[in-house]
Amino acid sequence: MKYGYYPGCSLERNAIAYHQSAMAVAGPMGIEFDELDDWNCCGATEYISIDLLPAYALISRNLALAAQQELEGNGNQLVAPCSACFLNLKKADHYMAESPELSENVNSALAAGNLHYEPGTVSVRHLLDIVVDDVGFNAIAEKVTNPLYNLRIAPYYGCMIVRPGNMKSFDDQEYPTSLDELMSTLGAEVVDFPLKAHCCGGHMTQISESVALELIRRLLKNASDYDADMIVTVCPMCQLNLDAYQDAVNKKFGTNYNIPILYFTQMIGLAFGISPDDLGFGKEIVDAGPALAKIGAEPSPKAKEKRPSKEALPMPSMGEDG
Amino acid sequence: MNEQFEPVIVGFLCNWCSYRAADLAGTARIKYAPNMRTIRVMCSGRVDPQFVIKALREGADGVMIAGCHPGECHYVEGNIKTLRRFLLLKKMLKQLGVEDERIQLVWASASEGTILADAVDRMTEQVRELGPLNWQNTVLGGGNGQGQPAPIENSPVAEEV
Amino acid sequence: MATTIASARAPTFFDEVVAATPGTDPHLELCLQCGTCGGSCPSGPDMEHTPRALFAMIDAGMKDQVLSSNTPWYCVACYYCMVRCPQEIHITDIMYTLKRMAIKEGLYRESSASDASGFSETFIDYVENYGRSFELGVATRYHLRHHPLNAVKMATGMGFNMFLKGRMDLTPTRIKNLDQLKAILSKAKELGGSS
Amino acid sequence: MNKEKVGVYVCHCGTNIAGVVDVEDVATWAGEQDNVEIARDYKFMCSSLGQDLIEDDIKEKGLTRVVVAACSPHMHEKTFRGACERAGLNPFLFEMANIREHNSWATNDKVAATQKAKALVNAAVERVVFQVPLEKLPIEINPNTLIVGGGISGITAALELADAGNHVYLVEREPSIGGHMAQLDKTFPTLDCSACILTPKMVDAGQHPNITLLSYSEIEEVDGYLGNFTITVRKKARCVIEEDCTGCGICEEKCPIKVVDDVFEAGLGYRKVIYRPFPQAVPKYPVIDKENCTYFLRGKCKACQIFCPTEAIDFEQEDEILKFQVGNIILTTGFDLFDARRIPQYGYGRLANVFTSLEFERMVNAAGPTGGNIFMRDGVTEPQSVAIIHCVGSRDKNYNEYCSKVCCMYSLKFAHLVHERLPGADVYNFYIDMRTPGKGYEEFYHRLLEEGTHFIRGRAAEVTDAARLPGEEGKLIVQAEDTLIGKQRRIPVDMVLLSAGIEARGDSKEISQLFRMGCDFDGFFTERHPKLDPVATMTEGIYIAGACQGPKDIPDSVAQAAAAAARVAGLITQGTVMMEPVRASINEEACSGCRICNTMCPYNAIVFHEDRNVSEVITALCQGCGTCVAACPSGIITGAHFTNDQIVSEIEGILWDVRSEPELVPGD
Repeated sequence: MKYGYYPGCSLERNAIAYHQSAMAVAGPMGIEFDELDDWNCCGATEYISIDLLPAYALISRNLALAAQQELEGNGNQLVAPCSACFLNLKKADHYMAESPELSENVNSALAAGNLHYEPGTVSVRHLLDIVVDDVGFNAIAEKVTNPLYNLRIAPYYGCMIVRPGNMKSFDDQEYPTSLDELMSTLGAEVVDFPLKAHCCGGHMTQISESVALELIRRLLKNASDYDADMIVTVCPMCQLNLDAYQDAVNKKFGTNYNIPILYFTQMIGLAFGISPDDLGFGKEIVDAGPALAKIGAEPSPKAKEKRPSKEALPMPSMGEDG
Repeated sequence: MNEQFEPVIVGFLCNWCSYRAADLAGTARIKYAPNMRTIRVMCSGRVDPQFVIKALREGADGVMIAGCHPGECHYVEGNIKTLRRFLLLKKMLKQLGVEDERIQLVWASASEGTILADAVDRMTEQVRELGPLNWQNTVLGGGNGQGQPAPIENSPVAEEV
Repeated sequence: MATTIASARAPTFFDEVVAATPGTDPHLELCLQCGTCGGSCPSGPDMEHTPRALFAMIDAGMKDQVLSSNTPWYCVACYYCMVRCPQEIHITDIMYTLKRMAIKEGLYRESSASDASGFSETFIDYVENYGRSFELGVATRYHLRHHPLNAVKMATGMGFNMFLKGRMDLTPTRIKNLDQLKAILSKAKELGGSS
Repeated sequence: MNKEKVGVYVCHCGTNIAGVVDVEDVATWAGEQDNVEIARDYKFMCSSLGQDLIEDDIKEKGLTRVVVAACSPHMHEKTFRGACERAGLNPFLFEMANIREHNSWATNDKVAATQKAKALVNAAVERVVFQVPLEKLPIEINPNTLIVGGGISGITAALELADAGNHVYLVEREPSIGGHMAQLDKTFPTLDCSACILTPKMVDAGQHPNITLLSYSEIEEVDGYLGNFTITVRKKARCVIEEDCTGCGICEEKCPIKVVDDVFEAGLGYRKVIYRPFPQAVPKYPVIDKENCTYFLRGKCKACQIFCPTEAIDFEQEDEILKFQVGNIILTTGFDLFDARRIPQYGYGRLANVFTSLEFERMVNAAGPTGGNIFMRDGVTEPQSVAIIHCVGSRDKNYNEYCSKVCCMYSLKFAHLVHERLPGADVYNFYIDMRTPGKGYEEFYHRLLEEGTHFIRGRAAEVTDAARLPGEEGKLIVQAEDTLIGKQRRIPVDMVLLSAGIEARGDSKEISQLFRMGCDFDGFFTERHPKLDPVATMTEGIYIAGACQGPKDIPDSVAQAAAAAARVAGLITQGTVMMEPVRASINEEACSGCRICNTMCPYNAIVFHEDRNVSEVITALCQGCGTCVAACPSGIITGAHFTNDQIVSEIEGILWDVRSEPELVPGD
């Protein structure tokens, strides 16, 4: 499977581990990435706050390039590992398709660079989406040589990968489960993490640190309340906030959280038996070493369903329809 | 009224939904283009393609067929039959040089007076844009070979559904 | 003719907000004032007005109060409100619109998040001059400009760690065809982007 | 064509028409048209004087046709047909031109309106000369009635009809009648015990000599039309011989298998595999749930059979197919509760102590799984604080846009029951708007205010167990904006109740197709008129009552059910009804036997005679839509009162002012 690849600014430096691990696991999963030539920043959540049209033009340059460079075989599918980039690209395409006026303006701007973009030409997808939907759990299970037994993982999706509501999403927008399933496919114990799709604080770390630190604290607290050994993320911004600011949280709230924050691609690589160095381990600020040491050769004995007392009322069935 | 062209539109309204919608539009004193002249049929399914052609050749500039929403037909699915027929009829008339806008199918329930009124306004404007139909030249004159009225004789449209 | 008289009257603040929001109709007029947005918002407790309250104010034409509120700046774009809104209002998009308007009207300076836009602006400088960006460089420069003390904190604390881990650059890479990007952006601005 | 004598009457309707249309001009103009004997305009044609005008002209001038240009035929067609009839003219030789609703009320353009009025009048004149005398069709009404659904609506309608001496077939899908009301504990706002007021009615229905109760049965087929429907019912095998069963309940006692009861106990309790949904079930006979019965799964056990004192257990029993005739049908199929699992942020199914309204009804019910105690999911702990969330799945475009109407009131009832059974417990109601229209309803709300319920005006955003602050540990936290103070609040509670909305039955679309009647986008059955006829449907002889027509509480359902019964009783006493003779008929001589019309007819009213190779319309089944008429390639199907001649001449007439040179029109 061949895809266009849009790393996004973060993956060049701060999230280099994400980039490395994504590249490392691509091969084994039968994925081929074609990095978009001369891509530019998506504007994150900032550009759109200042100026609408330039913001959309900025994003659309990438879409236009992707459509132009249509690397044969990638079926004009552009993969973004960063949730913010993913949302920006997807949303620009969506809104241009919805509003001919917007599309027209954006295109007359692009024309200044001899570019043009026809909404709908490029289908923008998140890295997690192609891993779970195109590669699939079975194919991944087959490749697992070093299952992540005994490791309690809190899967963390953040916001922008499954929202907003006015666009089709590849997973539930309130309570996604694809990453959960992926992690248990790798042999890990998955924590049913209530805040899995809540906010990491985004850029609030810059605008109002106190607000941001509270949001980060909630996630760390909840994860440790559920005795997670680590939090696994799908977005550089989430990783950065939870990892780099964990120290600040501890200082501010007098806590002593020590939860490593890793990328899902790093975990896949680990389970595939790829050397940690090739997966960017060690780049995380909260050392993942101790947690990884917990990985056992045997799956931890299933804490067997303690049968409810005979007084207990039955729980609602969560059938398919649920 | 100024000198602009006032199209004449014949409207076939089904007795249960759209005719009552038109009644409601009146009762609610919604003002809309006086260009549509209504003919009541029990069901939009009663509208024989011949009626549409008849109206056009008799001097109407456009024809509107209005019925209950799909699934709400008083006669279960008459309107679905209408829809199928309508699409074929439209295709055929196009070959004869009659523009799409001149024959329109509208769903309006008994409570949707505004929807019907808006539809009439919209259609009136569209047909006014197109100008008079003038069947004689457009069809009999300007027909394009396959466009001879011959096939119309016993509404093949109906046969095909 | 069955037309509404809305088109007749001069555009209100409400109309401006709707018009400046991209995509299809954001459905702002449908707000039930149910508070699902304010209840869902992660930074809701720190907002001067909940989104719901802000919408009522927009409808009431309280332009200055709305545009000088810190609410849009505290939006973290998590989109929970947008997913849960029973009326399918494009809330997050409207927050972006309000930021743009606040900047245009210079009213954001009134708000307690007065320097929030500063971050966005610093960010944009990078994007416009390099074609790429990176949170940390932006952060440092932004802090140097707005709260020097934080900058020091960053340089020594968290920022320093990042640097050690090789996760922090001082300048981003520059794209090859920067001129093309610049041309596109200036054209976009010229096209009255600022709305 | 021999000349007809048409009388044209143009109504002023005060200024309603005359204010916009130049009625005098129209009348004079009409007088000059072909076939028109006399044309008049008059202030109010519908007045007795106006009608006299018509009657006199018919008698004195020997009019053979009458046209009235006035309001909509739906308004006064009947009136004027009456006038014609009184003067000895067949009412179907009358035609109406709608120059009010469709003209004078729809525009201010006097010129255009007058022109249009002439067109409409002319159309009517040219049409009416082609109209022919018709006789209304008498239809015999079979005195038996089918009622589908044995909830409170169905029971009410059945008893109303049966007490009036009519026979009723009451068909219920579940093993017992009673419906949702049987599951409730108290009813708002009077707090009557639901069972106490319902069970007597259930017993009456079960024992009534005029009611054939078919429980555990489903409708398979519906054929026919008003007055004479043929119904096919599948009576599912109970595996219990009703004649022999005494309802002693020993089988239930001895059955070793227990399963969760998702129907009557709403999943909160268990039932045996051979069971009666509840002790007061009507009929009293149990049923065996084959999916879970050890005998049916593994061929052994038979405990019930072994212990049954009257040998009433019959594992070999098979479904029965019953056929019977009825004249009318009342649908009272009720509602489904909104599935709260569809809203993940409320945590139902994931967070143990989140309950749905129906679960709570069972919980507070003395006969329910907790014997009426309010317990958390562990079945022993009493909650110290309870949150009640309104509008779950209602007033939300993501689920159902409509208001479910009953939730505010039952949420208040829940709050009251918590106060009553757990004095000292805190109760929080999260609402968008408090909707309490109804006798004694607002007063009930005030009573709850007195009882100290905390009302928070704000739709709950989420329910979570993710604690942020010490006070939240181990609790469920309901997060919402308190819109009255404009601040976000997090309320830690022990138990959350979701006031789920009312939805149409999952299979209501199939049901509406089965009975050939309308059903709206939400799946609720469509009434004939939203204001003036909320009990009839667009299909003659089929009526609706209760929540299957839209969200409704008990009093409304009962009232509607009684109304439907009264409508049916009316038809039964009439014995026969006269139907519009608007029907299709096939000229067999000309029929080519192509059979296109057979597939066209939505009522299967057209039969094909292989022997003669022709199709025939069964007049009694035909509803007169005319689809077949339009479809007939050789144009030999006649739609009475809407014949090709009539419509074609109407088209010509309506285009009088723009007609090009008349030419032969193919096909007519």
